[in-house]
Amino acid sequence: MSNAFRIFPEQASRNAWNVDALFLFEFLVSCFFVFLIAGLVLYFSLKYRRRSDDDVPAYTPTSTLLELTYIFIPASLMVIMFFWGGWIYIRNKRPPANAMQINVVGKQWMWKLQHPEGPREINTLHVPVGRPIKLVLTSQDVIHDFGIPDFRIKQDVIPGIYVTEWFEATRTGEFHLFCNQYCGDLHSRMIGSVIVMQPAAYQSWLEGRTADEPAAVSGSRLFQSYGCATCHGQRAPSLAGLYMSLVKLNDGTTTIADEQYLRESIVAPANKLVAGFGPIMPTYQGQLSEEQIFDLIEYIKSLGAAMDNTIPGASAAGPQTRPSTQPVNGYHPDLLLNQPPAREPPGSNQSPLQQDRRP
Amino acid sequence: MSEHLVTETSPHPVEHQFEDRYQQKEASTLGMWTFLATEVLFFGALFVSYTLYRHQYPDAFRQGSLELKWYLGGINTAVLLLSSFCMAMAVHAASVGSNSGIIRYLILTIAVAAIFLGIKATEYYIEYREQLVPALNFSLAPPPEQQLGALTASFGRFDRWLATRLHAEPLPDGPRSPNEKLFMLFYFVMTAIHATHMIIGIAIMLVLIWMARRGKFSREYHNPVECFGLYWHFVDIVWVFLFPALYLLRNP
Amino acid sequence: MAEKHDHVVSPRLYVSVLTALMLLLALTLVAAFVDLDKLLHGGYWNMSLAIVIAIFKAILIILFFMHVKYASRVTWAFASAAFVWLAILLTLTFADYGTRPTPAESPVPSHRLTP
Amino acid sequence: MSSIPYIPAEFDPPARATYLNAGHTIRSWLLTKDHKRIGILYMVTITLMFMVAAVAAAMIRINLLSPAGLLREPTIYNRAFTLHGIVMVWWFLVPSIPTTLGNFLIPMMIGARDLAFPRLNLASWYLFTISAVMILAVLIFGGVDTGWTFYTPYSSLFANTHVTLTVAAIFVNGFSSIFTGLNFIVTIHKMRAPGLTWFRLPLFCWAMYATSVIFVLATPVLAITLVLLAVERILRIGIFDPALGGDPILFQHLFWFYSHPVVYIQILPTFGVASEIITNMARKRPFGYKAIAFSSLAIMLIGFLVWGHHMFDAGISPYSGLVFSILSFAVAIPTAVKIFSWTFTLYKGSVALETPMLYMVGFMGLFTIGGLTGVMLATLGLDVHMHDTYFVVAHFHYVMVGGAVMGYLGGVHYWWPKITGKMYSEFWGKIAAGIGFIGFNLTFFPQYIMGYLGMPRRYFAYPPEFQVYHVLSTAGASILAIGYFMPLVYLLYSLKYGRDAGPNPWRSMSLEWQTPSPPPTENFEKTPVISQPPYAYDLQSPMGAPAPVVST
Ligand code: HEA
Ligand code: HEA
Ligand code: HEC
Ligand code: CUA
Ligand SMILES: [Cu+2]
Repeated sequence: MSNAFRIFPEQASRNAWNVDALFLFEFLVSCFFVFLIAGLVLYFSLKYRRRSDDDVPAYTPTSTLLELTYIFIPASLMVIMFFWGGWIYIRNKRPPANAMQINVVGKQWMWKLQHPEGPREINTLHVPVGRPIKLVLTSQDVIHDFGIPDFRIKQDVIPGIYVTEWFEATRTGEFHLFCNQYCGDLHSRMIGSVIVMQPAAYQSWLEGRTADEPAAVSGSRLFQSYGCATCHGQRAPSLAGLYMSLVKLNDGTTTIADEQYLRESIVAPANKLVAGFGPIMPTYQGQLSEEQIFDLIEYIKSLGAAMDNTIPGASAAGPQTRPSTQPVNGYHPDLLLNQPPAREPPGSNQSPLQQDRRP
Repeated sequence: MSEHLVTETSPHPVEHQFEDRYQQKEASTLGMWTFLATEVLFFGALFVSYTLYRHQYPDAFRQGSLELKWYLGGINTAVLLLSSFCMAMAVHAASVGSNSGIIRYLILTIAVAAIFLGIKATEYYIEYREQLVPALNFSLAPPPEQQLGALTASFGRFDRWLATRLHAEPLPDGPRSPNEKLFMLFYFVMTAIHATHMIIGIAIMLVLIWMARRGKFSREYHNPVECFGLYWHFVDIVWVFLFPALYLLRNP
Repeated sequence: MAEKHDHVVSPRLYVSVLTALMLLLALTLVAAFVDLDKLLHGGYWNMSLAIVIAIFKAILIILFFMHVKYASRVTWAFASAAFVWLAILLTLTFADYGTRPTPAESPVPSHRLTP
Repeated sequence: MSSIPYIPAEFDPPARATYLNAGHTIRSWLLTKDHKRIGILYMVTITLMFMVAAVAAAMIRINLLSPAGLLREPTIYNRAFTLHGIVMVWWFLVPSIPTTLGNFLIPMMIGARDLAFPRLNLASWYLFTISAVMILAVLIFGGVDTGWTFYTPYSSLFANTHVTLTVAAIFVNGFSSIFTGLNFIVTIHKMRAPGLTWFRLPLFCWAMYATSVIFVLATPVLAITLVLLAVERILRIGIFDPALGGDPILFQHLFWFYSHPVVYIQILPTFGVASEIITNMARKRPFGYKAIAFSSLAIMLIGFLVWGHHMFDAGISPYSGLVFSILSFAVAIPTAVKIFSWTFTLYKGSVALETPMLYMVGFMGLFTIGGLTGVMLATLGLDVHMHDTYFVVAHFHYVMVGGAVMGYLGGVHYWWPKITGKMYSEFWGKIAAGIGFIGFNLTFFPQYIMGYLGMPRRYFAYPPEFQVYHVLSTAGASILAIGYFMPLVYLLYSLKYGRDAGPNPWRSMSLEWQTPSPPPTENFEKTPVISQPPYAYDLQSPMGAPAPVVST
């Protein structure tokens, strides 16, 4: 981010280059058509300008061939644009597996960002260069939008839903972070910056931020203080190994215990009941802030995550299938039997970050 | 300028912009159909939203549906179909040029529509007593029976009796699910908009009756009755879809 | 273009249409209390049947009470256009909701998404 | 010698009865059922509303001169752009051509005495005026700050401005639109003069027909969506509020189901105007009459299928994103057909660059730029970057101001002699068109650049590096303001001092010109009978008769 005059934004991420290449292509196509049409119009209106008020030009028949030409050429150009643009879009929707996750809560009018290692930031995001970063975003109130122009990414941040967005910065420096969705009075103040650092510098920045405890630790404290621990493990399913496992629900369907599911289980537990349990868990809607929910989720994740091999159905299903309609065969045996599961040692001796990065 | 409807003495009042009464008639019929097309999308958007949430919260919506008195809705459907029939007869009377027939059948239509609205109002009242009205008194815990008042309580007993007789699923005891509120909201918005259409319809029918009494209609000229008939049948069709969508979500 | 005559439908027809409508209503009610989904081992049977019956009722009303059966092609077009447009709204909206990666499938690591 | 109709001005009998002198009292205007007078009523109303919205635009532009914002508070700015968007869309551009030129011309073009439902037409104007009063009341009570898109849950549960009244105003306005559209559809279907088959209809009528279908089929969805929004806001329970199980994205689906088609409500009438002016100014039949006619319908139809392109970043399913993207591209095809057809209509024509034609030349260039940037936005990967930046703002001002408003102004100039019987000053007309063109580009082209740089929309204050572009843009807006102000002056001036135009100053073949200007209340003395294809400038007619299109 520099305040210098520019006509083209910096390219500071992998994605930026992709987007710009497509933009350039469409820009050239557009120039061609604009100059073609403007040129023809001007040329015709000067060449065939009316010389006498009684001029009556002869009839020129319509040429179907010409009509087909100007249907076919734009159409085929647009097919290229469609596939190219679709490719970038889909690529943008799929964070790589080894991405580092950062949780983001938008609220009127600030961004709260949470590194798994602990540091919490407001309106500033420190990230290492050359490493894919996955953001999991949600909003505490209205719709916001997390956009970083120099990375060419942007995503609406919606209350009640977790959405993701990812980038890989390719250049150190400071870049604008904007809220792009109108969200009230200080929408234009909901801005910040992304600071991209060399990995080593990032590491030392992390180490300098010891005051913030890791999210999982805060989460475990919330787990105690909100009384979750009084039920879970006894009257309620154990949460160990829950993350990313397949959960069998009361109505016979299954679902993946991703962040969205965990969040829903906390704020609207009655919507999806685990098979074999009644609707006794109270809702925590309105009692926990979105950040606290993130903390709790990080804590639950730190209790161990189910990995691919426990979900045979999922990997074969491909991206389009909704897991909830898949055959039930990969859920946690513990949960099915409705018994306290044999816990694997909780990940307290591992850092949650490492958990996250397990291949 | 001969802008106005020509007075009663003239047998074929044709407004000045039309060439003849056929053009006038076709224009007004087409106009009515166009208007009904907007109405389809008006209600349609509601149905789309409803369907979405019903899909998202199947259980809550089913429970909400169980709270409604399906037999009252069923009776009302029959009543409304009957009123549609009466309306069709009124249009028939108009097409054979009988002003007294128009009056007779319109009054019948109004009477039947009034029965519908009466039953609907009773339902609203029961739902109010059962604390089902969002924003007014919706509560997750159904009120105890002694608080319901005689009418509502007896309907509740009848409900249970009917359910056992039909081997149907009764309304489950215990707290309502939070998303039932969403169902009830849709129920009230949709039925209230429908009822508003009926009330407007009744008002127009009163005007038509008044016109018929002054002998305005004839075998040649009765577009207003005919076009209104289209409107009334449309309101009926809306209910034909509302009824199963709201009252009959009995199976998961 | 203008058909220069008025079509008069006989009341007898109206009575039979009303009877048919009432029978369909009865069918709706009966169907609602039979758990077809369980009987036929599938989802949505009850719902689909209820919708189909409602459509039949609507068609009866439209064709006979509303005289579309005797009306011009333009009326046919307008009567159906509205439903076509409703179908557009419904289809494309649900094309979104129906293909959403489950509430958030998005956080699933991508190696799980690509087979 | 001349085969094209030409009646010298002096042949016009002076003391003729016209629709204008059919009554001079206020009452004779406010209770009129004459489509021509109602068109004038609308013209006055929307011009006033345009001024309201233009003042808001001026506030926006002045505020953005400084990175810190020149208005006292962001709340004022937010109200300014919301009001600007709402009034421009619903009280100016949507009604602009349909209710003024459409009202005035459709019956004349099809040889009818009036629209099918004159009373309904007047009722539409009253509804429109009531809604205008309502939105002005909102303005007086303190405004509304949701943006013209009313995204929930901000608009339903968070904004503490006059959202409910605004929504009610738009609801009433919507019914006015629906009734106008209904009237046009029935009129075009049922009131055509003998011999006027569908393929002899002027292309303006085809465009208005397609527009009317959108009015009728899209507006009710907006109406019910706004009702739901108002319910949620008043009762504080959520249909769209996630905290209660609602879905905020559903609102966007319903809103854009209306609001994308509405952009074609805004542009299709301009396409119609362009078809009339360009054929007349080139004295040619259109290059591909049927292609132009059917492309209007195609744009209307496909236009209903693309709304999701406003929601690419809103959390919709990527797969439906793909579908909406390809459909959005599809809509560019019929549009391309139109643009190229007009271009080739000029080929070997006899082109007169009068003021209306200058507006059309400007329109073709600017709309093409706007449309092509729309195609960029419809490209999934690019929209992710450009969504909700000034790139979008630039796109839609190019199509709406450079496209639709230019078309409206061109149309007003072209038919001004017919409407008023007076000729405006061609000299000032050309100058104003040129100033408008320059000012427009200076205002909105910089917005493309800063949009791609990342400048977000609806920002009261912004990082300083964007200032250069904002200053340029404001400078442009000042020039543009002159370009808009001038026609107001010389057109009004011509009312009193302009020379008599005569029935057919452009020597057009189309029906509305084959009757005196201003026309009599009944439009035509006798119902005309049409025996020729439209725009048949090349057909020799016996003795250059005054009205070759009409035979009686
Ligand atoms: C008159 C109004 C109008 C018109 C006609 C259009 C026309 C189009 N618009 Fe636009 N649009 C708006 C008004 C309009 N738009 C408004 C108001 C918004 C913002 C709403 C808001 O958020 O506030 C918007 C926003 C908008 C977006 C969302 C941006 C975002 O918020 O992220 C998109 C995305 O796809 C888009 C696309 C298009 C497309 C593809 C067309 C097409 O119809 C254009 C087709 C025309 C051409 C393509 C030019 C002619 C063709 C040729 C010369 C042939 C050669 C062509 C090719 C090779 C491609 N528009
Ligand atoms: C029909 C549609 C229409 C029209 C004609 C216009 C016309 C103009 N618009 Fe508008 N605009 C919209 C529709 C339209 N707009 C919409 C839908 C939005 C989105 C709103 C939202 O986000 O919700 C928008 C938003 C919008 C923005 C973005 C605000 C933001 O996102 O923060 C801007 C910024 O420049 C702008 C500017 C202008 C200008 C300069 C004109 C000019 O063409 C107007 C020319 C007139 C004048 C310039 C004023 C008259 C002159 C004077 C009073 C003299 C003094 C003037 C100066 C010193 C400058 N408009
Ligand atoms: C009154 C007991 C109770 C309390 C207190 C409670 N829960 Fe639960 N919880 C349950 C029961 C019972 C279930 C299983 C039924 C269901 O899905 O709602 C459950 C399910 C869950 C699930 C989904 C588990 C799975 O296997 O899919 C999560 C996650 C969860 N709870 C988190 C929490 C958190 C976090 C808290 C505290 C903030 C908490 N719970 C407090 C009883 C409780
Ligand atoms: Cu948050 Cu704009
Ligand atoms: Cu659009």
